[in-house]
Amino acid sequence: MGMTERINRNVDLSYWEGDIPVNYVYTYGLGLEAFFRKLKDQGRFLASRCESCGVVYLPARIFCERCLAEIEGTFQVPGTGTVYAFTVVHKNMDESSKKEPVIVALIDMDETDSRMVHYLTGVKPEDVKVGMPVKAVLKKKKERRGHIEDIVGFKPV
Amino acid sequence: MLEKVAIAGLGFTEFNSVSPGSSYRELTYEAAVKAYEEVGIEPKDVDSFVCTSEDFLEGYSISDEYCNDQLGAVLKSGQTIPGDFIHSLSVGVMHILTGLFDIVVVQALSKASNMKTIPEMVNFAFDPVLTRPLDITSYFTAGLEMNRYLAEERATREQCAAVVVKNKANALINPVAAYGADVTIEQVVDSEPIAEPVRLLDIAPYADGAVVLVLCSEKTAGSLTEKPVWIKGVGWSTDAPSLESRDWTEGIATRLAGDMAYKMAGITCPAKDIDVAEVNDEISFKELQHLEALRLFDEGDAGKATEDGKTALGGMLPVNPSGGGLGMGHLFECSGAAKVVELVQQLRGEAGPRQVPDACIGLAQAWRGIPSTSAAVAVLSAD
Amino acid sequence: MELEKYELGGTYYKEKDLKDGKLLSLDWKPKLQYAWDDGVAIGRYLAELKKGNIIARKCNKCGRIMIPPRMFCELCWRPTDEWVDCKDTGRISTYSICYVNWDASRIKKGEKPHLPAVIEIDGASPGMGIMHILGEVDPEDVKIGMKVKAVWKKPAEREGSITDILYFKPARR
Amino acid sequence: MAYQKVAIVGAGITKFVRRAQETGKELAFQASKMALDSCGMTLKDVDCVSLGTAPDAFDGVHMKGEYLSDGSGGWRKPYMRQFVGGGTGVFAPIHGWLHVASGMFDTCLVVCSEKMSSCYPHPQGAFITIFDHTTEQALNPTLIWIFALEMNRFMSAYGISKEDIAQVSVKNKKNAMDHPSAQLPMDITVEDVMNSETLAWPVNRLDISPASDGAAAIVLASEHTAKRITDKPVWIDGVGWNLDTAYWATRDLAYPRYVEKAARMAYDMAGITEPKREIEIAEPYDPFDYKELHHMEGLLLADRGKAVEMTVDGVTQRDGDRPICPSGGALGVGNPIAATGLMKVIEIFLQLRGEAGPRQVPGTPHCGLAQAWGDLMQVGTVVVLRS
Repeated sequence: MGMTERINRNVDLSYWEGDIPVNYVYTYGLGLEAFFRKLKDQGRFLASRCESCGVVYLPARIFCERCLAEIEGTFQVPGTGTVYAFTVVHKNMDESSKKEPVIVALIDMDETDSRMVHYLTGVKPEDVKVGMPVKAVLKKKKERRGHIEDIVGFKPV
Repeated sequence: MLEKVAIAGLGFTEFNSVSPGSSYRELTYEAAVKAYEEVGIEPKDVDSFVCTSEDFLEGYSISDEYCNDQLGAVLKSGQTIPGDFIHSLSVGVMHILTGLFDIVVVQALSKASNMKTIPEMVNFAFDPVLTRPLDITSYFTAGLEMNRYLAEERATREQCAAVVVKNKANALINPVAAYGADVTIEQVVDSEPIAEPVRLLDIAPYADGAVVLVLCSEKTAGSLTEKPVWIKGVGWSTDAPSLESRDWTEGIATRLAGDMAYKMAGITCPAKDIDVAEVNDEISFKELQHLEALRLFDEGDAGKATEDGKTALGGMLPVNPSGGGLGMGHLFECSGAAKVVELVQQLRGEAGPRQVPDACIGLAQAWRGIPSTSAAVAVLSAD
Repeated sequence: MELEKYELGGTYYKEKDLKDGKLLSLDWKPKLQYAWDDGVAIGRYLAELKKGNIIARKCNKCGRIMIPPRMFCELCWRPTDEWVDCKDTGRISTYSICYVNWDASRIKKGEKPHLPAVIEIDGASPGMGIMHILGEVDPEDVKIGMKVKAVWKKPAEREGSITDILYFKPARR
Repeated sequence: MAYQKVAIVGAGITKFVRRAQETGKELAFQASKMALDSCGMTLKDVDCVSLGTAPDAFDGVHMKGEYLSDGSGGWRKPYMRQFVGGGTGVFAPIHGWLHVASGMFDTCLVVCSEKMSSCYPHPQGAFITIFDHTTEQALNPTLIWIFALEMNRFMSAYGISKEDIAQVSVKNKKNAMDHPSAQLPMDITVEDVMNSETLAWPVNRLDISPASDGAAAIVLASEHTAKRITDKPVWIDGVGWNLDTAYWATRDLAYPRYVEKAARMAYDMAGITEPKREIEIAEPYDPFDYKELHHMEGLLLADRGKAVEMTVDGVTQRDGDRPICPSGGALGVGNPIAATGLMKVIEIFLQLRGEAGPRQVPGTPHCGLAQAWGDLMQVGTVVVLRS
C-alpha cells in the first residue's frame, strides 16, 4: 500500500538547499604534463604514436586506449587542422544568454588521428565551413602558463 | 542458449517536470509499492536489488547508501550501478542467469528538478584539464555532433525537427508524460538557439520520476504474472571518453550495444524483427542517429523515414510511442527505465491509445547523455 | 607472478612540487548546488523542529516509533500509521571527542573539542537515535547512557533545521 | 550448479601513494596493463570490463566511470561501473564474477582506481556529503565521527581497551614493510599509536589508514578458459554482499550484522560450514584498526568481542595460526578506497598461489577470503577464494 498521507497544500512544500563543498587541484598526469610543458615553453604541439596499432594521439598520452599498449616517446605536430564540426553557442554556464555568441569547433588535427575542441576566432559564424583549414593562435610566451587557454583559439588559414 | 529472464512486475510514477510533494525516498517507494503489488511479492521474497544512481545527480557521495530503505531492501543483497537503468537491468539479468537469484528488483530515479546547476554539473564531467576550463555550456557537444550529422547529409534540419513534432505529439496521449505538445516543424526550427544547430525545442527538458521493475527466472514467472515480458537480449558498450579520440558520427557505443543484444536475442535482421522501438532522443537528431546505429534504418535513411511518418504511431516502425525524452522528459539515469516501461506496456497490450498493433518484439536503448559515450540496449519480447 | 618482480606505477609527488611549479596543476571550485525536496516525512520533521518539537512516525505492525520519521516502514514494507511527539530528551548511545573539523583541518587553539553523539530520543523506540552534538559538558564527564536534553535556538531564530537544536546537554535529575 | 566457475588468472597493482602525479586514467592503465601482462593476455582477449571506483567527489569528475573507461581498457567493450561505497573494491571481483558466471562472457578485466588527492583541502572533506543532506550535514560532520562513534560503542559493548586495538595497527603497518605498493609501512609500538594525535577520541592518528592514490586490477576467466591461461588459477568459490539500512543511528553499531549476512551468503555458496577452521587466511577491511576486529567477528572468524584476544595472542600475525591482513592492509599499504579492496583480493590470490614473496604465510594456504565494508556503516562484501 502506498503512502497514506501526502502534502496537499502548496504552502507546506519545502526543500533543503546544499552543495558539494569541496575544491579540487588536478595534476595533469604524465601524458598531459609533457604536452602542456611543450606548449608553454616552445609553443609546439606534442603528439604520441602507439607503436602496436599506429594511432596518433594529440595531446600526447602514455597509453593507447585501443590496445592498452604503453606509449613511449613523443613528437611534434604542426598545430594546424581542418574544421570537422562547429557550433554557435548562445548560452553561458548559468543559462543566461551571451551578448555575442561564440563559435566552438572540433578540429581535425593534421598528422594525427585526434581532434581538438576549442574556440574559433577571427571569423563570423556565417563564414565558417566544415572542412575549412585553421591554425592555432597562441598567447605570447610570457603569458602562457601551461593551460588549455594558452591556445586563444583556432583561426582560418 | 541462455535461460530466459522475465519482467514480471512494473511500477512507475508519473514523469513530471517537478515533484515537490515527495522526497527521493518517497518517490521510489511509490514506484516500488506498485511493482511489488502487481506481482504480489514483498521485499523478503526478493533475492537481490540493483539500483541506479550517480553521485552528483543525487547530490550525495556514495549515493548507493540511500537507495535501499525505500525498496524494503534492508539487510539484503543490494548493489548500485552508476549508469543507465538499462545497465542495471543487464546486471539483474546476469544475477538471474547465475542461477543463484530467482527474483531481482531493479530501480532508477530522477530528481532532476532538485539540481540547481545542471550545466555546471555536466561541465564537471569533462576532462578537468583539457576541456572543462574552456567553460563552454554543456550542449556544445550536441551542437558539434548535430552539425557534423547535418554536414554529412545524414538528415535535414527539418527531418530532425520532425522527430520533435512526432514525439511531443505521442506524449499528448501518454498520461504520465510531462511534455506533450502539438508543435510544428517551424516552431522547432525557429525556437531559441542554444548551441546551433541545436535549438531549445530540439532538447529533451528535464523531468522527475521513479521506476521499479521485478525480474524473475523463467521457472518463477508463471507464479508471479500472467503476462511476462521476456528479456531476450541485453547489451552495453562505451566509446572513448575523450572528445579528442571518440567517434562523432556513428553512435558507435549504441551500435555495439545493439549488436550484442541482437546476438543474445538471436535477431539477425533488426529492421524486420523489431516491432516497436524506444530509443534515446535527448537531442532531436540523436533519435535518427541511434536508429541507424541500431541497424533499424540504413545510414542516412532515418530522417526521411521520420518525415514520411514511418516512425509515427501507425507507421512501419513506431519509434518512441511514449513520447520519448522529448515528450516525457530527460530523466538522467532513469531515462532508459521510462523506455522499458513503455515497452512492457506495449508488449503486454496495455498501451491504450498508443498501442502498436501486434507488438511482439521491442527494443529499448539508452545513451547516458552529454558528455557520455556509453549506451545500453535491451530487446524485449511478448513470447 | 610476484609483485616484487614488477616495476609498479604510481609516481609520488610532494604538495610543494605544485607550488614550486615543478608540476603543472589546475584548481577548480565546482558549483554543484541542490535544493532537495523534503517530501512528506522530512518536511514535517523540519517544520516541527521549527516549533521546538521532535516528532517520529509509528508503524502499527512492528510497533516501532521511528526517528527521523518516514512514511514507510522499511522492515514491514507498509506505510507508517501515525505521527508521534517525542520528548526533547534522550540517552547517549555513543559519543566521540573530536578535534578536527569536517574538512580534516584542526579545531582552533582554545576551541573546545566537538562532541558528536548518537542520542536515543525519548518517546521513540529503544535504539532509535539521531546524530547530534553535546554541549555544556566537559568531555571527560560524558558517559554512554547519560541522559541529555535538547537546548533549542530561540523561536525567532529557528529555520526548520536539525540545527534548531543547538546541542544536547546533560539533563538535570 | 547453473553458473560457470570463475577463476582469477592475473593481477596488477600500482604503488599506493598520498599523491600520485598520474591521472586516475593513467593509474588504471598501469594496473590493467600489469594484470594483462601477468597472465600473457592482451586487451583483445578481454570480453568485458568492470570498473570499481568510489565517490566522484574524490577524483573531482562527474560520471567518473565514463572518464576512467579508457585507462581501464573499456574502449568499445561491454564496460560498466559498479559502486557500493567502501565495499566497492571487494564487490569488484563479485561484479566481474557475475559477468562470467552468468555465461554471458568468458573473460573479464576488473579494474579499481582511486585518485583521492585531487580533493582539497583534504579528501576527508568529500565525506561530509555521504551524510544525510537534510538531517545530518548541517551538523558539519567529519567522516571520523562515525568511526569514533562506532569504535566507542564497540569498545564499551565488550570492554575492550584502546591499547589492545592498537595492536592491529602495529601488526598491519609492520606487515606492509614487505609490500612493494605500501604507502605507510612502519615499525611502531602500541605506545606510538596511543601517543599519536587524538583526532576524535577514541580515534588517534595512527588508528587510521591514510588517504591514497592508487589502482589495482585482476583478470577473471571461466573454467575452461582459465585452464588455458594458467596452471595456477585461483577460484572464486563464494561471493556475498549485503546492505543494511541508511538510518545508521538507529541500529547497534557494536556488531556489523550486514557483514555476517554477506559472509554467510559467501560461505553457503562455497560450502563452508566452519569458517573458523576452513578460512585459513583473511584480508578483512581495516580502514581503522578496530574495524579489522569488528569485521573478523562479522565474518564469524572470531566470537563476538573476542577478535581482540586473537590479536593480542598473536594468532593473527603472518606466522600465527590465522593470519589476518598479511598484506599490511589499508592501515599499512594505504587506502585508495576501491583499489584497497582489490589489493586485498590480490593478496589472497598471491598467497594461495604461494607467490606472496616476503609476505608468504607458512604452509601455503588453500582457502582464504577478502572482505570490504562501506557506506554509512552499512555494507559488507565478501569473496571466498580457493586454490
